[in-house]
Amino acid sequence: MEAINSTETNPFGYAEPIWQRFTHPRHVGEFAQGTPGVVSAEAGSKAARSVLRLQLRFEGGRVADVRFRAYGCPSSIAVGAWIVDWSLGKTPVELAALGAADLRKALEIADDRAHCALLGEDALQAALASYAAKS
Amino acid sequence: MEAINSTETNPFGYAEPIWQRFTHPRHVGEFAQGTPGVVSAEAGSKAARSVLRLQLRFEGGRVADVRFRAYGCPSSIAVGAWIVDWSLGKTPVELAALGAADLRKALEIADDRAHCALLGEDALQAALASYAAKS
Amino acid sequence: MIYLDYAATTPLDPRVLQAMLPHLTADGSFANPASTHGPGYKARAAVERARAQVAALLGAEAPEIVWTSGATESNNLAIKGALEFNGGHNGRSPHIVTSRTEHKCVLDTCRHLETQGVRVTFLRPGTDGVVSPEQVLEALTPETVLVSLMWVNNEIGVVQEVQRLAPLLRERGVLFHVDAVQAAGKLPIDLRVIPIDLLSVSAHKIYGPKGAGALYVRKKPRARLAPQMHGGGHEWGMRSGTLATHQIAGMGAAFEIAAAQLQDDARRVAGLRDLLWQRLQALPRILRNGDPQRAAPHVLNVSFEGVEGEALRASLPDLAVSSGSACSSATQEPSYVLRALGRDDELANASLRFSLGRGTTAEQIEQAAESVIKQVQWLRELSPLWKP
Amino acid sequence: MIYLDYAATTPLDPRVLQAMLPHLTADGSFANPASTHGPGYKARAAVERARAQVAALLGAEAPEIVWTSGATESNNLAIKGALEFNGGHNGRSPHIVTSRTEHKCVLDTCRHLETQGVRVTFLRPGTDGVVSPEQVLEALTPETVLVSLMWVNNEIGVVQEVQRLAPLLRERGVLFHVDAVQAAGKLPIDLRVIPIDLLSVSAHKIYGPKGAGALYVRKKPRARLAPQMHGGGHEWGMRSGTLATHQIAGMGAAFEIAAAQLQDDARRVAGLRDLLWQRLQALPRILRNGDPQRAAPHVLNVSFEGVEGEALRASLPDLAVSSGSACSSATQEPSYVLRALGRDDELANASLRFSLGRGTTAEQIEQAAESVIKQVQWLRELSPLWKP
Ligand SMILES: Cc1ncc(COP(=O)(O)O)c(C=O)c1O
Ligand SMILES: Cc1ncc(COP(=O)(O)O)c(C=O)c1O
Repeated sequence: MEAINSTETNPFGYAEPIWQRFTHPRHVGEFAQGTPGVVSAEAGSKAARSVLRLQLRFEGGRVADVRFRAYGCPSSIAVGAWIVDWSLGKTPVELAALGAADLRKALEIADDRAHCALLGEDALQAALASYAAKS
Repeated sequence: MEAINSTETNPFGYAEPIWQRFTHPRHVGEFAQGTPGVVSAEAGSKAARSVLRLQLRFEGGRVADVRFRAYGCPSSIAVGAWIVDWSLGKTPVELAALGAADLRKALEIADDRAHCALLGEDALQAALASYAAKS
Repeated sequence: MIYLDYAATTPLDPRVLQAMLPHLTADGSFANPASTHGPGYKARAAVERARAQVAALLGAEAPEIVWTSGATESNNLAIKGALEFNGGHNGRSPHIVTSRTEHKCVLDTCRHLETQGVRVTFLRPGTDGVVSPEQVLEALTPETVLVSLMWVNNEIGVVQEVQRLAPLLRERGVLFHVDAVQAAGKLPIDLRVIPIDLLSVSAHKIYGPKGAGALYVRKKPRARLAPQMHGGGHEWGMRSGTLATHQIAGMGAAFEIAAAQLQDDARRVAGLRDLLWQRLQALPRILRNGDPQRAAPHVLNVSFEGVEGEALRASLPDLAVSSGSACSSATQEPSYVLRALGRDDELANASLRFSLGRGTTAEQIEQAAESVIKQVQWLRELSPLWKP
Repeated sequence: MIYLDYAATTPLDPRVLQAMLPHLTADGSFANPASTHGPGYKARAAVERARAQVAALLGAEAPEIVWTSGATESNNLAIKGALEFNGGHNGRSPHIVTSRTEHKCVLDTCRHLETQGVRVTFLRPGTDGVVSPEQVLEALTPETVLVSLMWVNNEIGVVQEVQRLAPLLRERGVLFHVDAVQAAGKLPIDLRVIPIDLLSVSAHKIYGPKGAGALYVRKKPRARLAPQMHGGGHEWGMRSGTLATHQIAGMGAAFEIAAAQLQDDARRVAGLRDLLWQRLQALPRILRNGDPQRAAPHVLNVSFEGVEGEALRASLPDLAVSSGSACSSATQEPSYVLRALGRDDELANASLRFSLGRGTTAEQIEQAAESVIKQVQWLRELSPLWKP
């Protein structure tokens, strides 16, 4: 799905990876209620103007499918989109290795947007905690 | 004699009569030493940056020929040129009637240059006094 | 790219460029208008012609127009100049009345004066964006030297009641400065009948060049100012510095054109603004900012519930619109104007100011509305918080 | 008409106009450089490109360049801004050292500050127009916040010893502001090696647009200023107001061209200036103003004994020259610069400043010399006082 269909390519000067994920996010949405193997987690707050919700569907100890929703600035939306994409096929141990620093590197997130990377780390850690609690 | 030969006509916005007299003064100079019937007079000062010297040559109670020299702004030069021109053929009585107000009117001299008209009046009065003293 | 940011700045009217070009070539009239030679006098004549043109749009006399580098300077000069000249004679702190929804250059000037001991009352407008004349009168004290209010707000387009207020201030002997940057060329202004003392205008909001402005300084009764730019004593000693002939000539042309087209421009642009608002009704939960009954023709400011502001703007890369004024949007803080109207941070941030102008077409409006609707829907869909 | 008033203002270089035009059309880059949308970013890029161009001519870093509406504003900002920020911390009156031959906008700013309690020493240059560094050092007191001296005098073209003075002031911890309006593009300037803190330049003296200027504000060590124009916080908070993209782009182009042509321009123009002086030798009793050993390439100032100044100028309607600066000649008072050099009123008044530029040709110089010789001879002949 192409969310933003523009003839202007990134006039705002966002880092390319952020712009790509923001304009072309995949796996937006959520799984149908009761889908087996799904863990959900949310991080952030409305007051802080960024909320990220991740859903990871595990199958045989690996992420088989993903969904996300995000409310926030383009960087936080891109973080959500990147995480779910990256998660596909990964084991919980592999997922646990991802930190804010990796997100900042992967998406070229600037210092003043470091909180967007933290948001991603928080959401993923929460999902893993939920997975651990379930299994 | 054309003193100022310009393709630009009065770009400074001087009143036309002033510009005309300033750029095309007649009777500049003085009579040869010892010319009979000549009265000379000077008004103004170097410090005040305007000096006007008039020479009127009387013949039969009338001005027969004239000369002037002036140092000063264009208005005071124009005043000198105008007075000598105007004087030609006049009697002392007629000359005596000319005041600064007439000069200002004739040459369209603005308020801030009123002193140039006074300079003219002074010079002419001095010339008449000298004429009176002689005759 | 659809440009809907005419309140931030406008392109030159091609006729304005034609008026500027003769001063931009070596065989043209490029001399310094202060020079006392032929070319200088010619440049001076162009400056004076433009002064008359600017005065004409405002119902002013030419010698009441003082050139500046833009309305930021005009506002600084009006407020600081009036205070410096008129303030603090009785040993008490002089006092200014203004509002919280003024342009940054008025607010920051007033805040600077506060650090110098001036007392400032920043009135809060109603939720409709209007500052009532009664509010202003109540705020006056015996020390009040100046009231500074804008005619039309640049973010929400609300037209303030300066016409009703002006005579009330005149009666009370208080100087009245009006920032008319967004009013000039959009609403009729006649300073022969409205007793405003000082009025700021800018060229680049009405198809003139950026970097050219003026301050109207009333002659009868005479408004007195201390100059803020010292130098050769240009502009009757009120503003020194070499006059930029081409800029001034352009501003004059822009004002003359604005005067000729004012009614037609206003009618057409207001129609397009209404069309845009109508189309946006396809979206639920949107709010129009500023009283629609007191709206200048060219501005429509809308808050969109459920979307984050930066994402909203970033999702519309083909649309040149702004959130807040050009000056404040760089910092990406939520608009202080919308905050002053009582909007919360989130809504204040999730707002777009559409501002329309001579180049705006119905087709552009339809396209813009479509994009905005689509993107707001998309961002809402993306949000984990949105509940339709 | 022969234009020999390049020190008052210059025509645009055609390449400068080409750099401005893209910002002056509706399909061009006309947006507000402060706007955070595509067109805004494009305009901003043009502004930053120009900033680098201006910095390059001065040996500065781009972020050290603050845009202003001209050097009058730059000088006001430098002096008032430095005093407001740095002055009066110890409860004693702060002190400024400047000279009597500065441009009006420096003198008037200093005089204004005097009314605010600042102490100002106005140094008198020697009869050659030069203010010696030793004079400056002697005038310093523990309260001295700022020394403000021009690099090249606009009336007589004398090059001041700012290069020698700068390190001496740096050693003593005194801020140094230089008005380089008549030096930029005429003499090499390298702020990497000369420790000047604040430096004013203007576009329209070097074939850029009128109404565009800049203030160099050193970053290392950092020169601090209080802003004088309050508003949206543009230019790192030092100067608010919408940036005039076309003006700035034009200034950038002018500075880049000046850098490329500096040596050639200077050599050619100095040659023509020398030719003019040589031709004028046909007249007895003329005096050159300002030390010829310290002369900028483009200015020749001559006093003519025995003629009255206004008449002299009026008798040369085909020659655009000035007496004194454009700012002061409107009032037709004898040049305060020449008076400061010790010329009496009469001689100060009977002076012409010939200033030459890129458009000046040898033929024009021959013609100009011929006219001047003829008219001076004529006015001397007309005078009752002249004794050859
Ligand atoms: C209401 C208002 N006042 C003042 C200004 C400042 O004008 P300028 O851009 O000419 O400095 C603007 C625009 O920026 C404005 O919209
Ligand atoms: C030496 C000097 N300083 C300052 C200025 C003022 O510059 P501007 O015309 O850009 O205000 C000028 C010219 O007018 C000048 O020659």
